[in-house]
Order: sequence, then structure tokens, then C-alpha cells
Amino acid sequence: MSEDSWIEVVGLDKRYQPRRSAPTQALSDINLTVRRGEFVSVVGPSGCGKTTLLKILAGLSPKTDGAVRIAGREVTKPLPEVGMVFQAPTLLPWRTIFDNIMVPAEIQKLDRDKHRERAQQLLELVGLTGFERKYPHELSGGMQQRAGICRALVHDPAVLLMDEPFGALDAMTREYMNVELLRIWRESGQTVVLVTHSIPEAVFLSDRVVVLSPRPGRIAEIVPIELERPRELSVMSSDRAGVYVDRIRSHFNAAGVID
Amino acid sequence: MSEDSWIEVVGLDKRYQPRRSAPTQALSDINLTVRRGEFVSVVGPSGCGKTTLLKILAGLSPKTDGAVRIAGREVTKPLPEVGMVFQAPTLLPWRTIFDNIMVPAEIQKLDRDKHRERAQQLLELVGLTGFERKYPHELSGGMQQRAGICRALVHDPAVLLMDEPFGALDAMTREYMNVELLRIWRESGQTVVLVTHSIPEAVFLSDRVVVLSPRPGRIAEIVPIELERPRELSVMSSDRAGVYVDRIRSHFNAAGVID
Amino acid sequence: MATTDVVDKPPRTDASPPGGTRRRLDLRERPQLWLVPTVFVVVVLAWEYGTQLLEVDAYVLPRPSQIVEALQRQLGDPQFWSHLWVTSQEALLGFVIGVGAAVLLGTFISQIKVVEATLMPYIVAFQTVPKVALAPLFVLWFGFGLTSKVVMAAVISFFPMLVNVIEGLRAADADRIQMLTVFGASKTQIFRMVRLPSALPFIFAGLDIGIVFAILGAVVGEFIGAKEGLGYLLLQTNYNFDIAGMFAVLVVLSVMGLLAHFVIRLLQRRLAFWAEETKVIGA
Amino acid sequence: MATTDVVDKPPRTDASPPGGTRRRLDLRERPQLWLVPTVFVVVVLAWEYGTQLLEVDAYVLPRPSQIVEALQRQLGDPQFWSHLWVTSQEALLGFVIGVGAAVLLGTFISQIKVVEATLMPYIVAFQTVPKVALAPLFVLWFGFGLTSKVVMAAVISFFPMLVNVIEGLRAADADRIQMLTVFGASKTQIFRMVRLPSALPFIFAGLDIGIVFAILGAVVGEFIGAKEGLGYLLLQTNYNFDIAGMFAVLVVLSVMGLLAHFVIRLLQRRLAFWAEETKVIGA
Amino acid sequence: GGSGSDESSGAEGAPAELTFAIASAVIGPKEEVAMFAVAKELGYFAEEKLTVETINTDGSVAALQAVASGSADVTAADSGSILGAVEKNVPVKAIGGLVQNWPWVMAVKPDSTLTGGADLRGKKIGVISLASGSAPYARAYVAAAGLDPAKDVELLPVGVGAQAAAALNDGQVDVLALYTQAYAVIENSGTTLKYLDNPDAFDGIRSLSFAVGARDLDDKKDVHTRFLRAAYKAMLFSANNPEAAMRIGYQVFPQILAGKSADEQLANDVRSLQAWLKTATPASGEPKDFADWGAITEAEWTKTQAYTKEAGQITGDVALADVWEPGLLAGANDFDKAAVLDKAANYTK
Ligand SMILES: Nc1ncnc2c1ncn2[C@@H]1O[C@H](COP(=O)(O)OP(=O)(O)OP(=O)(O)O)[C@@H](O)[C@H]1O
Ligand SMILES: Nc1ncnc2c1ncn2[C@@H]1O[C@H](COP(=O)(O)OP(=O)(O)OP(=O)(O)O)[C@@H](O)[C@H]1O
Ligand SMILES: [Mg+2]
Ligand SMILES: [Mg+2]
Repeated sequence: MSEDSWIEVVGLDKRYQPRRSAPTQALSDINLTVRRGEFVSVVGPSGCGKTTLLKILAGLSPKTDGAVRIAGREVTKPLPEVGMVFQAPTLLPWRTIFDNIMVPAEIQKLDRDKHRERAQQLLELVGLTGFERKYPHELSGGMQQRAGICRALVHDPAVLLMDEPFGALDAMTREYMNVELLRIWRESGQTVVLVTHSIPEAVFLSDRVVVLSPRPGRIAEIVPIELERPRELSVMSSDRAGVYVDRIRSHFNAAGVID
Repeated sequence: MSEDSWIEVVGLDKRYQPRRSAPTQALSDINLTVRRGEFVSVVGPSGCGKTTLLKILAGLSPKTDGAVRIAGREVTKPLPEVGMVFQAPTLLPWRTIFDNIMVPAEIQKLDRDKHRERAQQLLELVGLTGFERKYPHELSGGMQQRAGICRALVHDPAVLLMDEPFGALDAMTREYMNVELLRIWRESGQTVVLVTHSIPEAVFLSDRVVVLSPRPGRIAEIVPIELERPRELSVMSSDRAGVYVDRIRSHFNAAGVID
Repeated sequence: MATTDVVDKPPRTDASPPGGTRRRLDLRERPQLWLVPTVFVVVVLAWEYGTQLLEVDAYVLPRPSQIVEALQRQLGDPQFWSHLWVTSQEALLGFVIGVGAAVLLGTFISQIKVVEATLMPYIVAFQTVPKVALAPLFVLWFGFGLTSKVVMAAVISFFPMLVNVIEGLRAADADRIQMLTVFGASKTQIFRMVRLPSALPFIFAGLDIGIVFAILGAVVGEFIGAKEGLGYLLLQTNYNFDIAGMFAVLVVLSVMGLLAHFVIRLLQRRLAFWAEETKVIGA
Repeated sequence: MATTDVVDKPPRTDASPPGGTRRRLDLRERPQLWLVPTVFVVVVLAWEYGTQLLEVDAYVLPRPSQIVEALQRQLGDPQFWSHLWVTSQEALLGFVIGVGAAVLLGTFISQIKVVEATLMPYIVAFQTVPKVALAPLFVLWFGFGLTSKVVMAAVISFFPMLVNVIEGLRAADADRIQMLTVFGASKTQIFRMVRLPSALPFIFAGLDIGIVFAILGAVVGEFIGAKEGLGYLLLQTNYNFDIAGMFAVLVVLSVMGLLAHFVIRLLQRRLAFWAEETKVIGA
Repeated sequence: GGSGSDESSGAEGAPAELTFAIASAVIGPKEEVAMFAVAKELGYFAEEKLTVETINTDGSVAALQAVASGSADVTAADSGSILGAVEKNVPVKAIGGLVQNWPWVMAVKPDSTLTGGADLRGKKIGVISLASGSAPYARAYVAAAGLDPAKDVELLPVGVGAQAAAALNDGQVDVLALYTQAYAVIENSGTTLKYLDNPDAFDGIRSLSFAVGARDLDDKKDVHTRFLRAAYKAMLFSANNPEAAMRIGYQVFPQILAGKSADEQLANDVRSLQAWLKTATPASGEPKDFADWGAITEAEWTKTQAYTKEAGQITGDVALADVWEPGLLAGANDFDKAAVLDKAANYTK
């Protein structure tokens, strides 16, 4: 194991075999290594296997074939250094927002006071101050998603897996969250794998963008984004960024006028 | 009642008063009329009350103050001519995708064969052919959302309320779905109220875009979009479209580079 | 008024009305407050005059007035209170033991599939054995005192609770468990943070059934070999041809069951509050 | 293997292995197939030799060999089969009636909050009345034949089912109900499309408890006034000091309960399949 | 086990603790009053240095099980059940008789035209339960009249007390087959009954007898003798002053009253107790002359055995020596009758 192959996916295959219906080949021959501290985004059409890939990395779903290693360890069950933002917020309805966010710290029995403070900071960061004592059903969809992001960050995991964390957010909040995420990432040195539907977002945030083909997901291209860091939003107006966006978009056959 | 005020919202106020926590003012003094056959989008920051507004229109949530009428009738309970796409897909886990989509037809006891055919067409349109016999948990997030869209369309409702229907879709699918939605709308003459986070999407689709302010949601501006119809995606590259997008975006303080 | 209710009457304001009209509203919003007593009065009157009209003999079905009379007599007798105390003790102890054992065993069983598959057949088989038939043996094994009745109450309240605990712990949402798993939760933590809260509606159903059966168990235990307790008093009143007295004891047992039921429902509203608040009212 | 399971052993392939190794795998993947019989043999042997060693008298606890002997004798007696038939009939009929009534009443009750609040106290109160104490009245009201035992079985299986039905119908997800409501669903449709499927885990728990209690109810009914049925046979064997014969009857009752339990579980796996398939295995 | 019996009581006259199993789930004006309560309250147990407790068991079979397993030391159980127990190797043995006159009798409504067994063809007979002493009695009763109990009559379980009375009044049964004391309770409630005569065949069949554990009987003969002596003293007292016995019964077992006042209940309960005492004392003669308590003749045992066998409770013959230990009775009858009679005559409180 080296720093250069902190996350290692070799010849990964995944086939779902439900009891009552036909099997679905979700992923096919995925090969990918992620450096320690790298920021990698995964883009691809709906249903191509992005969530499946993240769940396998998280140790939540068994693979059909191939090998997956994180920090040199075979992933057969969830590893403690991994944090995850789920596609659906998955908050616990019997806990207040604050207690929901504290779940990872509670599970890993981390220092209470320190993490309470951190949770409070994160809530402030995502604009949920004042909602600490509310219950999930009292929050809007986007607010729940933001709470889910706080939860994934509260224990400062070394590896962060994010499944469309900003999907339910408006443009302004999304941009703001992108900038903040970059800041947190820079400060903490986390390794991040992010699934997103926004190609500009992927370009803005990532060191490399993995483009998956439609189901069964294969790697269509891996695009290194060589924009200097630290990045500001304005970098996205640059031609170089535009080239990256267009290049990735070309895989999608999309006009790029809506998204 | 006239065709010009098919949907009528007058002085609408909404305050949530949960049993165990502080009240939240979600909407404040909303005034809006929608013409019959009009396409209106609602944009606004996360948590500003968009979903709340749709739920009140749908008759799912009681208002605190003001009046809401659809087709001249006071909305006190769900009206049969209204269809809705929910922010979360809300499929029934014990039904196949096909049977999920048939729910409205089944409820309203509509002609079976005709609607089966229509369901099949809609599934094809959203790219879910082959998944009819699968159960919801076997679908990806975006696929579930697409199934939710089919369900809202299957019985061809006169009024269509859509809560971020394309949030979980990739750029290509989203653009394609936008175009198709416009086609369906044109052919059916539906009245549509769409909540979205994508300002370009709102501009592309709508006759008017309602911009809500942050919580408590008030109407910040209503922007009429005077782009000729029928529209093609290319219209979004035009300067006039750009002006609309920038104008709406100015309410959000967003750079507009990600979304 | 819950915040997610479906409107099916003219929407009411979400804000509570000012304090002054509270009491009056309560009666209108919770008609059970007058319905329950009304129904009660109607039933009692129908019973009283129905039995008179149809000339039903008191030893077949005594009239409410006779029962009330008998009840007054009983309540004035210090012996009665000691009977009541004995049965309450037996039922409560049996309930706690039976329900506790069911929660422990149910937890254990549902954690390990093999254990469930191995033990469940025995548990079901044992449960189908009529405890009343075993009662003479119970008495031989556990003596004629409190223990055999407590065991009876425990055994009979155990099974409904067990089935509900197992089913409830199973009902947890897979996504929530996955979420906890990613954050490194142990089985115990998953149990505490997701399985148990998800199982609460089942557990409360089990408790509700369990307490009723615990009281029945204690009473039936007393039928077989006891010299005190309400079950014994039932036998004695019946033996003495004091059917009104017997019904008075039945009334007391009913009140015991009712009280326990309300305590459990109260607990449920406190502990499983989120279920109440996300409930759809009127749909 | 469910498709959403959490890996906690080296991930297995999702595809089933080729047919040839199926049978062998079954035993490894479902160890209960040999565990249940093993435990059974161990328990029986321990019982047999334990009672011999400790010199437990047969009238306190007969040995398995004696029970088997008695069982053989019983099974050879055509009368026994008619007893079995009577009790099965009573229990099954009572179960169907009790559980059916619980589903109907539970549905009705849980639809209208006022009805629930008004009726539930009476139901709980009635349930806490020991049916055994009322049995003489039961017999007076329903006669000495099948009816009184069927009523007994019905009444006793009714309550666990009712509580579970009410709790289950309440457990439906508010968002799903809202979804149906928007599409204009009537209460009946909401009930059929969401409430009922959501309640299935509760309903099956209720059925599981209900069938066991229905058998108990029939037997207890027979204790009080019957001239046939396994309950009567229990009394008869006990009266004749034939304790081994009594245990043989208990064994038969257990087997009845087990069979019913397995039928219900099978039904559950068929009808509530989605719950099985989204289940997290190994977590 | 619930017995506090002192194992070291082998020494003559040593203090001992005993548990008496009442062979019924309820306490009523029967042996527990006439024998136990009186013996306890008047100090007859104390005179024998005995401390005696009671437990209730659900009938004779359960009581014998309790005695055999050591949960109790002595009971008064149905003689047929004792025979059945002995046949099934349950270690119990009868040591003295208690109810000597056949207690079962047929009763009909006062306006009934039924007069005897021959009239019962096609009738419904109410028995306590089909697994109780009343079923074999009913069968034997009709058999004695030449009918086939399996075909010519129908037995229906009606229990004792209210529901039995109701079944008769409602016409659900034509005749009841209960024991005399149960009828007394029914009559106390205001129902009048007409009784059918038992054929002579039932004379001499024994009902309740005292039974103890057979295994340690030899070691405990002394204790049991003392128990019997106290018991028979109490019987003599009760036979001579039932009202006093009943009052004592209320003191020892206040639960008999179940909330009612003693004065209100006394007349009825005395009547019940007298009905029971009649079955437990010689059919003729003056109460003050009663003697030879507890004796059971070999002829009576034979008759009882034949009856039990016909009832199906035993299948073969039980050797008399296995079931009956008459050796304690001499000691048991060795008491000062005059003192007891005196006490009965002058009892006040
Ligand atoms: N539990 C499951 N059982 C069976 N098939 C599944 C399951 N989960 C996902 N699939 C299938 O696997 C494929 C990939 O699903 P996945 O959720 O990984 O897609 P995705 O890339 O995340 O899509 P989206 O962008 O819509 O969320 C889909 O075709 C889906 O139908
Ligand atoms: N059931 C509820 N109970 C209490 N408060 C609620 C409830 N639903 C929404 N709210 C509050 O009302 C406000 C508006 O919520 P709403 O869901 O309408 O927002 P939204 O505009 O749809 O946001 P998003 O874009 O994130 O979905 C939020 O502040 C939220 O906390
Ligand atoms: Mg996904
Ligand atoms: Mg929303």
C-alpha cells in the first residue's frame, strides 16, 4: 500500500441478483486508484451504478468480483475511518437534528464536548442554526440533506464518500457549500469520493473526474482537472474549466444549457 | 372564476406549530394567480417554503390564513384533477414499478387497458423500459424519481404540481426530460406549477418564474419569461434567456457557475 | 393538530386558540371525553332495565345496581383490599418478569438467525401447552404461594411480547441500519439507536396485550391453588352463590386492566412521540 | 441472499451456485435444519436420564419414554382422533372468528379516532375479565356444544390481534398516505393500498399469537364444560392419574401449535415478501 | 414444596408442623371448617403439639399429588382417587375415613315427575364435570336402574353452584348429580329441589378419606395419629355444635364470607355444614354417641374398589394393604370424648 493507492479498486464487478426478478449488472470491470488526500468525483447517467460503487467502497454492499482496498485493507465491512453522505438523508426521526448529527461521534465514543462544538459549527456553516432542537420531519428536503452532510463531517473521517450531497439545494446554497467543502477538505487532508450530477461542480471540486458509462457502469474516461488550488468560484468562468466541462459533457450528449 | 385565475392564491400565510418545538413561519402573504394552461415555476432558497406552497395547493396541508382556489373551488382537500410529483419519490415498496405507476389510474378507476398502454409509453419515455416488474428498492435514486414522474402523468391531470422532479437526474437525462415535459404540456394543455432549484430549467420551461425570498417565503419577484414557444434547448444559449437567468439569479447572490 | 395532517374539513389554524376557549375546545376536539361516559351510562341503563324486563335471574346475570351494592360491600372490607393487593403483586411481578424475559430473549433471538430458527419451535410448542393443565404441576414445582401465580402470569404474558419484540426488531429500516453501519456502529449500538426505537410500536402492542394477560394469568393461577387474591375471591363468591359479588370482582379486575392500559398508552405517547407527530390525522 | 445486505463476512457472490451443490449448501446456510433436531434429541435425552437420575416420580414429571408409550396408545385409539378433530375444529373456527372480528373491528376503530377512544376502554376492560370465570355464563349463553368453546377460542385470540391490527394500521407512513390522497384515494383505497400492507408485520405477529391462544382457548373451554376434545382428554387423564397420558396430549397440542405457527410464517413470507427482501442480513 | 413438616418428628410427641391440602380450590362449610378450623381454634392441634397450615388444591387428584410430592403432608381426598393413585404407583396411603355416607344424590325440580333411575331414559343429567366424581356416580345410578349409561342418558357438565342451578331451572338438564353439601348451597339461594333416593347399592362406598405420603408413613405414624386425633375431636365437636363450628370457621377462614357479614350468612352456612356433617358421621344415632372415628371396613373398601373400577378410575385390583393403613385409628380415637362434648355444649363466643 502506498499513499498513491490509498483507495484501490481492481476489476470490480457487481451484479444484483434479486430473489424475485431478473439480475442487473450494475458495475463492470471498474479499475480505479485514489491517492491519499485526493478529491475524486464520479459522474454518470442515472442508474449507471454510482451509488453502488460508493456502497461497495463503504463496505455496505458485497461485490460480485474484483478487489476493493482502502488504506491497504480489503473492504469487507465498513471501516471506521470512512464517513458517508447518503443519497437520501436517512435521518433518525426520533432524534433531534443535533442528536442526529452527533450520531457518528456517539458511535465512535469521541470526546463529547469537542464534537458538540464542532456539530454546532457545522450546523452554522450549512445554515441550520436554530434548528438543532427540531425533528427531521420539521425540516425541508434540502435542510435534511444539509443535516446529512454535517453528520458525515462531524467526526472528521479520513475518507469521505458523498452521494449527491447537494442535489436538493438551490444554486446559491450549493455554490456556498461547494466552497466550504473545499475549505474543509484542504484543512483536513481528507480523501473524498463524490458522486454528483453537476458537471461544473465536479470540475470545480475535483482533482480527477471519473466518467461512468450507462448501465452497466464502466469507466468511460478519467479526466484529471489541472486547475490550480486553492480554487475560487471565479475559476469556473475560465476557459480551461470550460474545456473540462465540455469534455465531460461530451460523454453525456447533453447541451449543457439546463444543468 | 375565469381562465385567467385558474389557480388563485390570496394572502396565503402558513405557520407550522409543532407540539414540541417553536413555531416556524413558512410562508407569508403569498399572492399568485395562474392562468389555465400556464406553466409557472417556483424558485427560492432551500427551506423557503416551496414544498409547503405545493402541499397547500394540493390540499395536503392546512393553511394558516388566506385563500386558495383551484378552478373556482376552495382547496380544502385534494382535488381529483390535480397530479403531483413529490420531492421524495414515495413509491410503494410492495408494488412493482408498473403497479406503482398505475396507482392514480387504479384509484380513479380509469380505463385499465388504455392507461396500461400510457404507463408503458411513459416508462419508455423516462427510460425505465425493462424495469416494470422490479420493485422500488431495486432501482437507483434517479430511477425512482423518474417512476414518480410517470405516476403523476399517467392519468393526465389538468393541474400538475411538481416538486423538484428532476433533482436526482444527470444533465443529459434532465435536459431530455425537460424537452419531453414541454411536449406533454403543450399537447395536453395542463396547468403546471413546478418547483426547481435550477434557474435555467425554470427559464426554459416556464411562462412565469416566481422567485421566493428566504424563510419565511414571500414573493420576491414574478418574472414573466417571454421566449417564444415551442422552445428548443438551443433557446437557452440566446442572450434573452441569459438575461432572465441572470435576473433571477441576482436574487440568490449566486455566481451561477455551478448550477 | 399534527403538522402533516391531510385537510378534510375546512383547514383549521395551526396556532392554538388563545387560552380562554381551551376547555370548551377540548370537548369538541376530543369527543371521547363525553362519549365514553355516555356510552357507559347507556350500557348500564340498558343492562339494568333489560335484565328487569326480561326477568333474568340474578344468578345468571346480576343487575348493575346489585353489582354496585356488592362492590360497595367489598370495598368496605379490609380483606378485599388484601386480595386486591395480592393479585396486583402477582400480576405486576409476573408481567415484569414475563415481559422482561421476552425482551431479553427476543433481542437475543432476533440478533442471530440460527438461534431464532432453533429456539422458536420450542417456544411455540411450549406456548401451546395449556398452562391451566400444567397448573397442578406448576404448583408442585413452584409451591402454593405467590411464586406459582407469578410464574403463571409471567409465562402467559411472555409469548405475545416475544412475538412482537422479534417482529418489531425485524421491522427496522434497512437504510437506517446501513447508515449506522457506515459510521462503525456495533450491533449493540444499532440495536439501541435504530432497532429498539423502530420496534417501539410493536413493543407497546406487546405490553398492552401482556399486562392484560398477566392479570388473567395471576387470576387463573389463583383458581387452581390459592387462599387469597381476586381469583380466589371469584371462586369463593361463585361458590357462595354471590354472583353479584363475583361480578363486582370482575369489575375490579377490569378497572385494573384499564388502568394498566392507560399507563402503557401514556408511556407510549411519551416514548414514541415521533410516531404521534408524523401521523396523518383524518386520513 | 438479499441484495441489500451488509457484508460482515467475506462477500459472497450474489449469483446462486450451480444447482449441483444446492442441497449441501442448504445445511450450511440454514444450520437450523440440523440444530433443531439435535437440540431436540439432547433435551429429550437429558429429560429421560435426568428424571431417572434425580428419581423424579412419574406423577411429577413423566419420562419421555413413558410419554411416547402413552402417545402410541393414544394414537392407536380412534376416539383420540375424534377428540383431536373436535379441538382442531373449535380452535380453528374460534381463531377465524376471533381474528376476523379483530381485523374488522380494528379497521373500523382505527379509522375513526373517536370510535377508538370510545370503544377501546370497554374492550380492554372486557379483556381483563378472566374468561375462565365467565365460562359458566358462556356455557349458559352458548350451550354445552361446540359453540361455547369456539366463543372461548375466539374471545381469547381476539385481543392480541386487535391490539396489533390497531397499532399496525397506525404505523403506515404519512408520506405514502399523502401521496395516495393527492391522487384522490378514498379511505378504503388508502386502507387497501397502504395501511393494510404496512400493517402486515403487525398482523402476522397477531396471527401468530392468536392461533396459539385460540388452541388454548378451546382447551380451556373444554375444561369447563365438554364431553370431548383434547381438553376433556386432559382432564380425564389427569383424573385417572395417567400423567404420562396427559403429557402425551400436551405433546399433541404442542404439535398443533407448531404446525399452525409454521403455516402462518410461510404465509408471511409469501405475502410480506418485500419486507424480507429489503431486510438487512447479518447486521 | 410448601410443606414445613419437621423431618425429625419421629420422636413420640415431638412438636411438628404439618400442611393439610384441602382437595378443592375454594374454602367452604365442609371438612376444612368442621375438622381443621375447629381443631385449630380450639387448640386440639396445639394439644398434640402440631402446627397445621392449609393449602388449596384443585381437587382430589391435585391434593394427592401434593401429598405424594411432599408439598403437603395430609389431605382428605376421594377414596376412589386414592385407589387410582396407588394403582399408578403414586406413593399415598389412606389412614382414616372421613366422609362415610355416600354424599352424591340426584336432584330434580320440585314439580318434576321423575322419581328414580328408571325414569331417566333419554334425559340429560347435569354433572360437575365429566372428569369428576359426579360423572361416574351418574352413570352408576342409571346403570343400577338397568339403563345403559352410554346410550340412554346424556351427561352435561354444569359445574357446582349457580350455573348448575341455572342449568336445571332453564331446562338445559333434567336432573343434577351433585353432592349434598352443594345442594345445600343451592337451596340457600332460594331454589327448592326434590331429591331422588339412592339405591342401596351406594351404601358403603367411601368418599373422602385422610391420605398421607406412603414412603415415610412408618416414620410419621405418631404425628399422623396425633393429627387424626385432633381431627376427630373436632369432628365430634362440630357434629354436636355445628353453629359454633361455623363461627369458628369464619374466624379461621374469613374468606368464606367474601365480604358478607357473618350474621347474615350464618344460617345458610350452618345448613351447608350440617349437610356435609351428615355425610361424615354415622347415619343414625345421636351425635354425642359418635365413636370409632375413621373406621373403614374391608367390605367398604371392596365396594369402593368395585365402584372405582367401574368408573374407569382404576383398571385392576389394588391390594388393600397398599392403600389402607388402619393401624393409626386406635390412637386416633384415644381421646376424652366427654371433654369435647362439654366444650361443644358450652361453647360461647
Ligand atoms: N438493491 C438493488 N437490487 C437490485 N438492483 C439494484 C439495487 N440497487 C441498485 N440496483 C440496480 O443497479 C443499477 C445501478 O444502481 P445505482 O443506484 O448504483 O445507480 P446510480 O448511478 O446511483 O443512479 P442515480 O444517479 O439514479 O442514483 C440500477 O440499474 C439499479 O436498478
Ligand atoms: N411538517 C413540518 N413541521 C414543522 N415545520 C415544517 C414542516 N415542514 C416544513 N417545515 C418548515 O417550513 C419551512 C419551509 O419548508 P419547505 O419544505 O416548504 O421548504 P422548501 O422550500 O421546499 O425547501 P427545500 O428546497 O429544501 O425542499 C422550513 O423552515 C421547514 O423547517
Ligand atoms: Mg444513486
Ligand atoms: Mg422542498
